[in-house]
Amino acid sequence: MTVMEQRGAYRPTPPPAWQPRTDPAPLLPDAEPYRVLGTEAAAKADPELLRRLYAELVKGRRYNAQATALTKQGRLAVYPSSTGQEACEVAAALVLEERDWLFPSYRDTLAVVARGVDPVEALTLLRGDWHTGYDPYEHRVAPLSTPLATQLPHAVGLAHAARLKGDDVVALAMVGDGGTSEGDFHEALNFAAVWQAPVVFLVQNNGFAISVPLAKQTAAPSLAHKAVGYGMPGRLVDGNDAAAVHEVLSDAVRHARAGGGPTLVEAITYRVEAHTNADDATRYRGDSEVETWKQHDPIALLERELTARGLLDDAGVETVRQDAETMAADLRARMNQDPALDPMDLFAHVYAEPTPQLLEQREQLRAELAAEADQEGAQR
Amino acid sequence: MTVMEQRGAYRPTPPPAWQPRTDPAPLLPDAEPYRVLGTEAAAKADPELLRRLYAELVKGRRYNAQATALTKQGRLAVYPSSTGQEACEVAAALVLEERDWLFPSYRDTLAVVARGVDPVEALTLLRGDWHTGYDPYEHRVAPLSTPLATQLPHAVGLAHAARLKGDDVVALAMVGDGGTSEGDFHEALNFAAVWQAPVVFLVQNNGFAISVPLAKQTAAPSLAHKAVGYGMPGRLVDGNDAAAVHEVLSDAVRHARAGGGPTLVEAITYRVEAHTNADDATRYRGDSEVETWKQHDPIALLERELTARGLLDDAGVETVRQDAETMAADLRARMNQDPALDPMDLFAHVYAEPTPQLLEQREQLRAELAAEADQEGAQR
Amino acid sequence: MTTVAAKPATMAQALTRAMRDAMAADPSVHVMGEDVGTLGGVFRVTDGLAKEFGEDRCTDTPLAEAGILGTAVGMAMYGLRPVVEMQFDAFAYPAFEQLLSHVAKMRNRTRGKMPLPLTIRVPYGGGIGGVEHHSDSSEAYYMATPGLHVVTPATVADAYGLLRAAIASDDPVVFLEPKRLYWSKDAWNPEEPTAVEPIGRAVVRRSGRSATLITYGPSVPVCMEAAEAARAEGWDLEVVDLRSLVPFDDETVCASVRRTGRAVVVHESGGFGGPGGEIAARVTERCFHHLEAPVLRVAGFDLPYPPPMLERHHLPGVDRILDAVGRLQWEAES
Amino acid sequence: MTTVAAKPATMAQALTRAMRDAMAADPSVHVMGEDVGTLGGVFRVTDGLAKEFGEDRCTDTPLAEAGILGTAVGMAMYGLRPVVEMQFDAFAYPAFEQLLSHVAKMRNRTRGKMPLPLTIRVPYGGGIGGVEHHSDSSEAYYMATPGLHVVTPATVADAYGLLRAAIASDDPVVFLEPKRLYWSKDAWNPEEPTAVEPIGRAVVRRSGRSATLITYGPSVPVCMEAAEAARAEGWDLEVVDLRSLVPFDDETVCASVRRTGRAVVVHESGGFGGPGGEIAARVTERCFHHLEAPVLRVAGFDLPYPPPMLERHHLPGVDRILDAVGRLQWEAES
Ligand SMILES: Cc1ncc(C[n+]2csc(CCOP(=O)(O)OP(=O)(O)O)c2C)c(N)n1
Ligand SMILES: Cc1ncc(C[n+]2csc(CCOP(=O)(O)OP(=O)(O)O)c2C)c(N)n1
Ligand SMILES: [Mg+2]
Ligand SMILES: [Mg+2]
Repeated sequence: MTVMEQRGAYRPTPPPAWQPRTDPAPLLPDAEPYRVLGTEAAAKADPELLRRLYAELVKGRRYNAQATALTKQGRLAVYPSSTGQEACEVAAALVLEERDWLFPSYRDTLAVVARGVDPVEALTLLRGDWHTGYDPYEHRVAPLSTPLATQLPHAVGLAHAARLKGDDVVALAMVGDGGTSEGDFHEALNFAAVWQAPVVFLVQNNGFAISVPLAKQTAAPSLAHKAVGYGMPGRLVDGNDAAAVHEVLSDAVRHARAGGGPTLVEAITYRVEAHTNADDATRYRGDSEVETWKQHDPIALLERELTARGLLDDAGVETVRQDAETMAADLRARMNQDPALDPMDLFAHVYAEPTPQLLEQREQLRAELAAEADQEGAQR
Repeated sequence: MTVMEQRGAYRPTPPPAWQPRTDPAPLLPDAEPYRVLGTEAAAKADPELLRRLYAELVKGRRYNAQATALTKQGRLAVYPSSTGQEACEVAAALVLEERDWLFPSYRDTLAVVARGVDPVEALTLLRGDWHTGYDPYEHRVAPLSTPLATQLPHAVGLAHAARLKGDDVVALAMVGDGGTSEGDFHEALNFAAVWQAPVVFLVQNNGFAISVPLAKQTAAPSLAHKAVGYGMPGRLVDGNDAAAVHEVLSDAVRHARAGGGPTLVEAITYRVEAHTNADDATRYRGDSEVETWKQHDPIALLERELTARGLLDDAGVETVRQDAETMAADLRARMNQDPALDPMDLFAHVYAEPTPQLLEQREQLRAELAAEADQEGAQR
Repeated sequence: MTTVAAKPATMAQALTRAMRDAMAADPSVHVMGEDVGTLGGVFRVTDGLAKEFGEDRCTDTPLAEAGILGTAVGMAMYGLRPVVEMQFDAFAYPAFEQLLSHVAKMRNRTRGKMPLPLTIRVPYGGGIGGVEHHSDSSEAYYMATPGLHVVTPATVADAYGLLRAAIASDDPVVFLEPKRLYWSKDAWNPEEPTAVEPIGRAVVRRSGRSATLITYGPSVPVCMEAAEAARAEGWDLEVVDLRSLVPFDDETVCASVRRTGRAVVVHESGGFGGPGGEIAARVTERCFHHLEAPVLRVAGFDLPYPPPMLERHHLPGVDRILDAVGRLQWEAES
Repeated sequence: MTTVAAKPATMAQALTRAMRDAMAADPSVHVMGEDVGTLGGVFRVTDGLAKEFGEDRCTDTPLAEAGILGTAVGMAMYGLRPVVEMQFDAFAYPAFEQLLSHVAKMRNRTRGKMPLPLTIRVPYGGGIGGVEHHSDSSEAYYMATPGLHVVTPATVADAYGLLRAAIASDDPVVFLEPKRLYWSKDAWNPEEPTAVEPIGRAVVRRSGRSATLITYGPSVPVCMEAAEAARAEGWDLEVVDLRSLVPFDDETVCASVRRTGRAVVVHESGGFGGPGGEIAARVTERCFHHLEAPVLRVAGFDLPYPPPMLERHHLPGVDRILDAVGRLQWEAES
């Protein structure tokens, strides 16, 4: 039986015999976002996992701070920080197996790094020496996607292709609340459901698309409610609760891997910093809202849990902090080196073989650079 | 208070205080498509309305047959028949007030004609003498839209504009089951819900997008279930039950006019004929399915009801039939006349004023036509 | 074993055969689009493929062009070679963001790590009596997008050979199929089309000494006809069929123009901002001192594609081509 | 009453002022797009409009470009004059189907009954150190689409005057705003910009006798600089700023070229299939016998827009322009 045939042979039937294709009830998200930390469910959480999450969260926040600092020093063109959203970023990377694929949105550098991509290569795009700085096949991480939601159909196609080839691969695709308004979001989710592709869609609802608040983006009860319209389950999770995000995403990945098809997960979180270093968030939101959310900080939440259960003491906190500092120092040092750049690279990867026209243009640039070098030499 | 302010000032709140923006329960469609004919609800239906619907249905079917016949005679380039779907076509036109707007999809010539557009002008596009054959402002009918789902955002924008101007206008937009997969469908419904625009979306689910059956188009419980993901009510209706479609659409129009925002209505129906006269439906579906649906014919359903209630006798049927024949004869006669065509029209409506380049091109064509005429004259 | 005719007679059949042979030779080739499976496409170009290779290899997609191209990108990322059908030229527009921002750029963005071996088949052009949005000539958009190959056959043999090459290419190829030639049988190359035709080479369809007609796709037969008709006027016209708009074969084109000293570019697409501007400009840059007259253009008018009953006034025909040839300043000759 | 500076100094401020004045003069003018309201746009070009005219007149839309343009079409159908902002050039691509199939064609489709008075503002071009998808020059796509006007200012005064004209136009206008000139102050026209500038007229920015530089938008200041530098080489260059790509001002351009006998087209957009081909071709068609050399083009390379650290190699600069001028076969002079 082919993948396509598995979908069954549904045909429209006249209304007397009408019945929904699938029972909508199980597809609807719960009324409340799923939470683990601070609830009874926390007791069942794996201590090792919680400790790992904690270390990654702290490192992630430090990475964000370091990257933002690098923009001030002119070492990065721009940086969209995910501070406050580290639980989503880290969990998204950690729930995947080696063979799985991650499809990040432009804000998801943390997830990319948590998946194993070199922290400097992950910043190439934002430093400006090239576009995608890493080999997508090395860690199975698609390029950070700037055009919003356009990476979602890629994730669906890749997952579908893997399934066609009989490979046991899941794709996890990330998108923001704003990105859910794009047509590509709709088309991707629909294809995924029709093909029963092994994809997990993670929407980080951080309340804003640059300056535009959620109320101007959607009138839906929740973004997770969109799932029912595609015939896939929608799940709502507290996006600042790393244990909860990890559990919900793990379930969805397992479901997809088992052939159960896609899931839409909405994580409720908050963008604590401005859209990017270049943005001024005071133009569109007040401090008190930010303060409220800081009371629900993902690192603090997890730290509280770990401390209460005796899984973390001051020394443990300090070790984690130190590790993060080491990472930051290394990042700083490496980012302070100028990248080696070859302008001839411009022509190298437009096509497998440069066209005759590009060869001409390459020679033109080569001659110009030689002339420039001569002039500089002469001036010395 | 401005229209925009009416949306309220929803801000994301941390999960402990999380609550859905709207209660999803009332947005979900009923499990069964709504029906009137053959149920107790039929007794409450207005006899005049039922008779009017009946007459329009019969006329509509005759129109479809006549138009298809005209393709065989080369008088139409192509015709997508809506036979079997007349209940939706007619009801969509009849629920609107004069001041309202209809946004038809390419298959909806019947709705356009039922709204009052000249039957020949409605066929201009398909005859090929021009594109849109009618003045959209005369009956407030947007051009028949060939690129699928692209007319939906237009309906939203127009309805929103009317509301901004304080006008009491509703827009009703039609789309097929296939069209719901397009990104424009998604974006239009989202804008409509966020703006609370007075729009009604009517999806005619006729089981196929050309050859592609619904099962390859969506995995949703129903297309009406998509509504909840936008925060608008979804309604499911038996699309072959003219009284039911009329009632559900009327409710939605009333709701929109009262400021209640948009509704998504899915009408379950069936395309009894091939996609167009040029299509061969036997390549993708069997006769038995078509036969099943013919047992649930919109005209027969309504006729049964009217007859049972003594609202229609043989003479009444005959009168309606005669009226339809008169319409068809008139259509035939007028369509058999060649339209008057002026090639110079090509340049008339590209811009308000032709560009200098178009003026040059117009002169070129004028000269060519003159030369052609000379030559023809010389040959005589 | 095969449900496809062994000896293709029409361009449509040659295209079907090209996909069939590619699918048989390489299991990573997948065909996808609206109605391409059970129906075999609205032009029947994918006829029989789903039957022979199964629905997983020739797939009816949901009705969403950005979704089709976007998922095809993902499939290509995983090593497949998707062959995507856009049902009509104008219905490729919803997929333009995927095309411009991803398909054309992915190799470049990833420094060559993630090439996208994708073929995008687009039936294009008019002359078939189609209603609005069914007859656009959209090649200018594709040509202006670096990273895409843009190919268009004018003969049955090229339809086969170029489509095989497109599918085999490691780069994305926009494969423009002239709708009105789908049912054309080859007048000048009737043998069974089994040769792969490398992308990027123009061909001289007819040799001549007086002037060069530079053309492609649906206008090639029109130019051949014009060249025949021109004999009566004493002109011996050369016809160059570009076949590939990107990469552009400057060599073949310029060799011809240098020989003849005069050229007219002919295409159906609108003139302003259309392919002819590029072609005329680059020929002039390269052959200026060989030119007896400016390179002229015969193109569609600068307007939305006209309704069926008026399209003949829009499309470049033999007379309009001969008029242009007549304006190539022959007085300089004497 | 006004929150906008009375005397605009930068191009961005002139654009703001143009919208403000248009909104004050005509209640049917509505501004819409992503972040245009509370934030005033990512380039602050709509700064203060929501405050002055309310959210119903200057509206933050959901994040969906086809939806933005599509709903604007509907609003225009009902008699409003929407001014749509696309946040960056590459983010207009999702709206291309609406643009190509409806915006450009609606007047034509309805025989003039349903014109669409729409302005689509698109910040375009590079030179601002933007990451990928933030620096595209997409004008070739718009030029190849009959039914659209395509306008782009290069000075503060034109930014005001042309945007007023665009908003007042009964036809859709794609209004291309050169990103890197947003913060430019006018060197040669500093007075308060309150004059409406009719669409369709090029202007000679600098008179000269040796050769004509034909350019527009972000390349105008570069050409002015090149013209200054050329004096050292003994060339007296004329600079024509097209301002309007559609309609094209053949008269002004050709008058200049006939005077100088030599021309170089300069733009940042990729060369192949870019605007320069059309411009060079039409100038050559019209001025062939006045030309001492082929019309040359200096353009961006034929590649996806490069990353920030390499963009200077891609962008046409003074040296590359002077090189081209040097290749205009001056030996013929003597
Ligand atoms: C197609 C597209 N349109 C517009 C933009 C410009 N833009 C960049 S980020 C952004 C807001 C994104 O909001 P959201 O999806 O919620 O993600 P977040 O920034 O909150 O992570 C916008 C409009 C873009 N990158 N792509
Ligand atoms: C954007 C776009 N893509 C493709 C097409 C070609 N096409 C015309 S009708 C059709 C099927 C439409 O199916 P559906 O929406 O269910 O409407 P129905 O034909 O059943 O009325 C297709 C694919 C089109 N018109 N527009
Ligand atoms: Mg967000
Ligand atoms: Mg249908």
